[in-house]
Amino acid sequence: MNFPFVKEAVNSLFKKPSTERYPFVKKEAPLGYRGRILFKSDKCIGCGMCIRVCAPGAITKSTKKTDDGEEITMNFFMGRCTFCQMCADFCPRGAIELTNEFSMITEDKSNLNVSGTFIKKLPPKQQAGSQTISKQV
Amino acid sequence: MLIVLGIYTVVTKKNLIKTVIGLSLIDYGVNLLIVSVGFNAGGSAPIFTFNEIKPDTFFVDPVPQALTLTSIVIGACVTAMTLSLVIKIKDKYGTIDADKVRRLNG
Amino acid sequence: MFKKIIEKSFEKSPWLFHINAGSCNACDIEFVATLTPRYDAERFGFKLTGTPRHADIIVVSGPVTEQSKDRVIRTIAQVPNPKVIVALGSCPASGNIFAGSYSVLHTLDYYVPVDVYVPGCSPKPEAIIDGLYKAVEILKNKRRDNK
Amino acid sequence: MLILKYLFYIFVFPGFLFCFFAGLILAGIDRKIVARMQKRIGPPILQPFYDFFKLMGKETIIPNSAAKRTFIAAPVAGLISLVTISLFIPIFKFSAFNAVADVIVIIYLLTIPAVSLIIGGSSSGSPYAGVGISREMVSIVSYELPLIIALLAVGKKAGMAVNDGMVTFSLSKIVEYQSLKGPMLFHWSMIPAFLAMLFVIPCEVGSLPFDIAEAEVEICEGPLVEYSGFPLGIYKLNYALKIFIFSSLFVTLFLSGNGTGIILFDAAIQYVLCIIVVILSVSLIRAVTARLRVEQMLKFYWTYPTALSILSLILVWLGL
Amino acid sequence: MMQHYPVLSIIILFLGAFLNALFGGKSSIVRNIITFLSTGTSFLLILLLIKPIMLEGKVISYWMGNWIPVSDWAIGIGLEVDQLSLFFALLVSFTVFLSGIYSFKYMENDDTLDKYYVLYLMLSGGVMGFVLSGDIFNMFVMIEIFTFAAVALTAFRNYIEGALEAAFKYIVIGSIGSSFILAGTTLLYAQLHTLNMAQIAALMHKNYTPITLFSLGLMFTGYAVKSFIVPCHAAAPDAYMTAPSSISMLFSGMVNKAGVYGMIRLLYMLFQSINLPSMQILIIILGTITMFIGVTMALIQNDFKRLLAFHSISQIGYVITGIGLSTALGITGGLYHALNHTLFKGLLFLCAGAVFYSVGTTDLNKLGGLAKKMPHTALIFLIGAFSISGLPPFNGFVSKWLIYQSAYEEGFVIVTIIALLVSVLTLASFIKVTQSVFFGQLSKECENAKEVPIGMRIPMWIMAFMCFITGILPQYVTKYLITPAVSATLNIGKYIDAMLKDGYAEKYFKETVPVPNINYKLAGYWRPEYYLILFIIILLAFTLTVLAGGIDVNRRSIVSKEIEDYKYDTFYSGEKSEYSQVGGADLFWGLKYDFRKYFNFMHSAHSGVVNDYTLWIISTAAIVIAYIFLLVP
Repeated sequence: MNFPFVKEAVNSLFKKPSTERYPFVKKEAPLGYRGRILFKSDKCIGCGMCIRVCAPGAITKSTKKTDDGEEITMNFFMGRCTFCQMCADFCPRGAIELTNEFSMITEDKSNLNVSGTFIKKLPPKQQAGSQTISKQV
Repeated sequence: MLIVLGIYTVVTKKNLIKTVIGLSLIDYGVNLLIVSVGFNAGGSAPIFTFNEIKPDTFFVDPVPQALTLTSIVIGACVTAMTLSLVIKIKDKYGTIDADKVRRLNG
Repeated sequence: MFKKIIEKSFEKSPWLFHINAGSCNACDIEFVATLTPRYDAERFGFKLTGTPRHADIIVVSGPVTEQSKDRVIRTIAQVPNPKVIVALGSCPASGNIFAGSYSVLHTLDYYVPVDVYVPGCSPKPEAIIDGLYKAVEILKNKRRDNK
Repeated sequence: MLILKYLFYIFVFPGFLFCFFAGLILAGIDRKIVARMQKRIGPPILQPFYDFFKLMGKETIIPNSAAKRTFIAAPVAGLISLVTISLFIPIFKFSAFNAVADVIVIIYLLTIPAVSLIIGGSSSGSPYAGVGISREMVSIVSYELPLIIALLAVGKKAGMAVNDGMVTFSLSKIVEYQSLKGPMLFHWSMIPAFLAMLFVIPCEVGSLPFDIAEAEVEICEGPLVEYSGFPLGIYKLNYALKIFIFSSLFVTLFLSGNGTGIILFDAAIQYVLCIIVVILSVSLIRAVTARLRVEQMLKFYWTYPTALSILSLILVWLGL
Repeated sequence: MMQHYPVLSIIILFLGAFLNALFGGKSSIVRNIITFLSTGTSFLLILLLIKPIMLEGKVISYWMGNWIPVSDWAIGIGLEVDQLSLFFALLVSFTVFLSGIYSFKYMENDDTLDKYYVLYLMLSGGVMGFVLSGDIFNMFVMIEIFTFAAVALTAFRNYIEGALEAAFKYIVIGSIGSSFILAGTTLLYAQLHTLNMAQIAALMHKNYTPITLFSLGLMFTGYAVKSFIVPCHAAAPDAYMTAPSSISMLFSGMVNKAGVYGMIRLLYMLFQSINLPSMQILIIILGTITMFIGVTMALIQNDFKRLLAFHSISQIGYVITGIGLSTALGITGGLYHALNHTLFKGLLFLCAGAVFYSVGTTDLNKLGGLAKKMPHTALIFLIGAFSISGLPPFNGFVSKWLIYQSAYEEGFVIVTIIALLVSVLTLASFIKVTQSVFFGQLSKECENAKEVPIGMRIPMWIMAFMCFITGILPQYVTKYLITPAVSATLNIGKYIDAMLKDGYAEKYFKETVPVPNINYKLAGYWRPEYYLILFIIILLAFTLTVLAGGIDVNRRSIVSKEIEDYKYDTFYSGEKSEYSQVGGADLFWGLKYDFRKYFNFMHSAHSGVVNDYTLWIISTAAIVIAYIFLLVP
């Protein structure tokens, strides 16, 4: 009938408790922590590599025709993301970067979306001769 | 003696009717005991009419005899009751062996 | 005066009840980790209870699979009023990687009005504590407005 | 005038209010000490107050399979009996009612809160409550035996000296004895009974190693499954009161003597002693051990503490 | 006129039986009136007797067929009513009266009812006669009458599965017991040539011949069989279980009390040997064993009435222990417990009858959740259960307390510990019954259970009220009822003088008969103001609940249908709340697991075979006689 941790319990009674007083003392996440996604829309070329690679399919791309090219918005839905950083690794241009901000508490789901839009200028099209190019090759 | 014999039958015999017989044996044994208690040697039967009481007649003690009368009646009723119960048990349980009639235990 | 004490005490002693609606248990471990000595949630009065009847804040983790759907609804219905529902992790919010599967048809807010989302595929204990903190505020003004 | 005096007794001093605050603060201290033993900060001391008032504010749900009247009446019955016990326990020679033999009254009054928990649980009609009840009943049976023997031993010891060799069941006589000959603890024949009673406290109060009846994990709060809002608040209050009352009973039995004259100081000293007793027996064991199975508890209680208390009974019997 | 009350009360009962036999067959109303009248008048007569006997302490003696004792030698059969026999007579007539009312409704769907009422009145007349008679052979005849009636009534509902078998066992054991008593009586007669109790007591003073000791042993076993003390208790649970509840209430209320009365008369009156320590120890050992085995057997039962039967055996163990202590306090405790036992056990059997009446089965595993369908019976049952396990405001507490006190003061520490433990186990087994019968889930059989008709509920309410009263006002009950009875048991001089003529006792007792001092302070009795305070607390608590309960209850808003219909289901951790009742056999797993060897042994010991039971009785008789011869002189 031995009580296992009596000695340890009693002397821990006199030591200072080891809890971190979190909400009152802000705490930085460790260095390589995969937190909220930061999308640098200027670097992105809209190749959709991250969409194909994202397991939960948290990234959606929507394009809108505008006069001087396509306006592409990439939307990263944090509610669906597993923070696996695959998209950041596969992005050829390094447009996606996961910061170490971990507390994304929200009341409504909408402000979980990280999105960025950029205009992608299409190369100038020769209106009539487009078919001819293909024949030359 | 009779009482001991009666007790023996009740305890050992499995057949319910034999137990009933054992019971009545006990009863008769006790009745004999009662009668024998009242005996004092040489007394005559305590039946007399008022006028001819002779002062010196020596009577057997009448009281136990009265007791035996009632206890014989009781003995008879007990046997009658138990036998009727045994008949009912027979047609209900189909057997009168004490071992089988033991649904109520625990 | 009596009402004021009750008001204040709502904020000080919220009781939690955890429902695992098919989660991969990553969030469950993190959630329980908040009660360990390091991230002690008990200092705010949080206490894990065994039955929905005792709870104020219900924490749901995991995509609401078809099997656990009606159980989640029934348990949440059995919690007495001023109650707050917290969606722990990204699964209840969106079904995460299980979204397309045959058993996950809708997310949690389709069945039950969710108050607080704590996203993160197994959010950090600090994040959970933040979430619970917000849930307590919601609980307080829920208590005030239907009083 | 007498009525007023008694009303004061019931509601204020040894009665409801005093016990209410003392019990809840004691429960708070207990939770804080356990937390500190596990090196975490632990809830504020007033946490039980917050819990109680929050539960008052919450809505009361009465499930449709419950017998409505008994469902609400059960916790209140427990509360009443706890308050009446507190009137009987003398605090250093001062006691509201010094009935002649109140040890047996207390033994029976102590079973009423447990019975009220059981009746409440069974009236809620849930299968979890059914299992919780049978465990609660087994725990009552298991801790009752050592408790009785220890009380008899103390009664006999006090009776030897104080009322001419006959056994005494009255607490005031026990206190009187201790004031003459110093606290019961220092007579070495009483040490086993003291230890036995120390073991009994966690089970009587229902704290961790023996709280099988309200095991949150397995049968979610046992009898209290269907309770919410106000009746649950009363049950939590009963839990806290039980800690206070049982420990103050323990103090009167083993550690009391002739305290200072003024009631307030006596009450304070008694309360400090209660805290020490509670920390020693309830918190320490709670922080360290895990939950036992039902029949392990029964086996434990009917071997070690019973043997201890029988030992002390024999010692007392031989007139030591 | 008062002289004739005792005889009248017995005759009326037998007359009722006779009339019922004649006119009963016609219609139930005639039957009910006859029964009601006869039981009512006999109860009234006994009540009228209280004033003279209890208060002024007079002892009424009545010679049947005025065979006045000739030259101070009792010839005829004397009827003797002193405080003790009146106390028991009161118990008897009270239970008979109530059970009569109860059985009007309870038995209505049974056939051949007139036979039932004839036997019923025979039973009550027999016990009344037994309690009041002052002549040992007359007591034997009365025993035979009420055993007969009891056996016939056990077999009354012969379609119940074990009724016949139980009746057969009961009659075999009963008649063996009564042959023992008969043998003992005759031996006594052989020695002293008189049957009148008072005279025997006077003649027997201090001069014990071996034969009288032998007859003491025989009669002691005989009465032990009659009051179902453990070694010879086997027939009781079967008989209780199969008899209709109104009859099993009579069993537990009267029949074993009659056995106890016989025991008291035997030990205190005829053989003043009780104050020999060795005899005392025998009785206390028997009492404690009865207590313990009765309760432990009750724990593992799963039939409602059988459980109650084992409980009444264990409570009789309490009464016997109380009486065995032979101190004034001990006997008060014993008698008080006898009174309480009749009250709450009768109540519990009535509840069992009500459950049987409305649901049709008394098997604990099948019942469940009756509190919702039968609120009255549930409430009454709770009162009964609390008072039997001795919780303070009810009456069991007071009498058990007295017994503990006196046992501990006499130095029998083990007895007190076992008694306290037994009272906790009683509480345990009654919690088991409450949970599996009244609370918990509503089982299939109980769907159509409806509340019991008024006719049955009135006696239950009266009993419950009496339980509460005797619990709350112990001083008054003891002052008027119990103390005179105790003084009567201890100081038999008065009994003898009244029976024959004054000064008779002194002639035989060399010294004056010591009147025992009954001025023991009733230890720790609650002073009246406690009750005032108790009521105030309850009032406070009640207002508290209504006030706080009120605030929240009306605030319960009904939200949308779809979510809300689950709100009031019991919590099944999400599952649909299907039927799963926890009750009956599967309660107290811990206890049963720990003591399974003991419980299995006990289970097999009650083998149900007639021969084993008789073997037990014979062995107890042998042990008792051997004990008396070895130790007493």
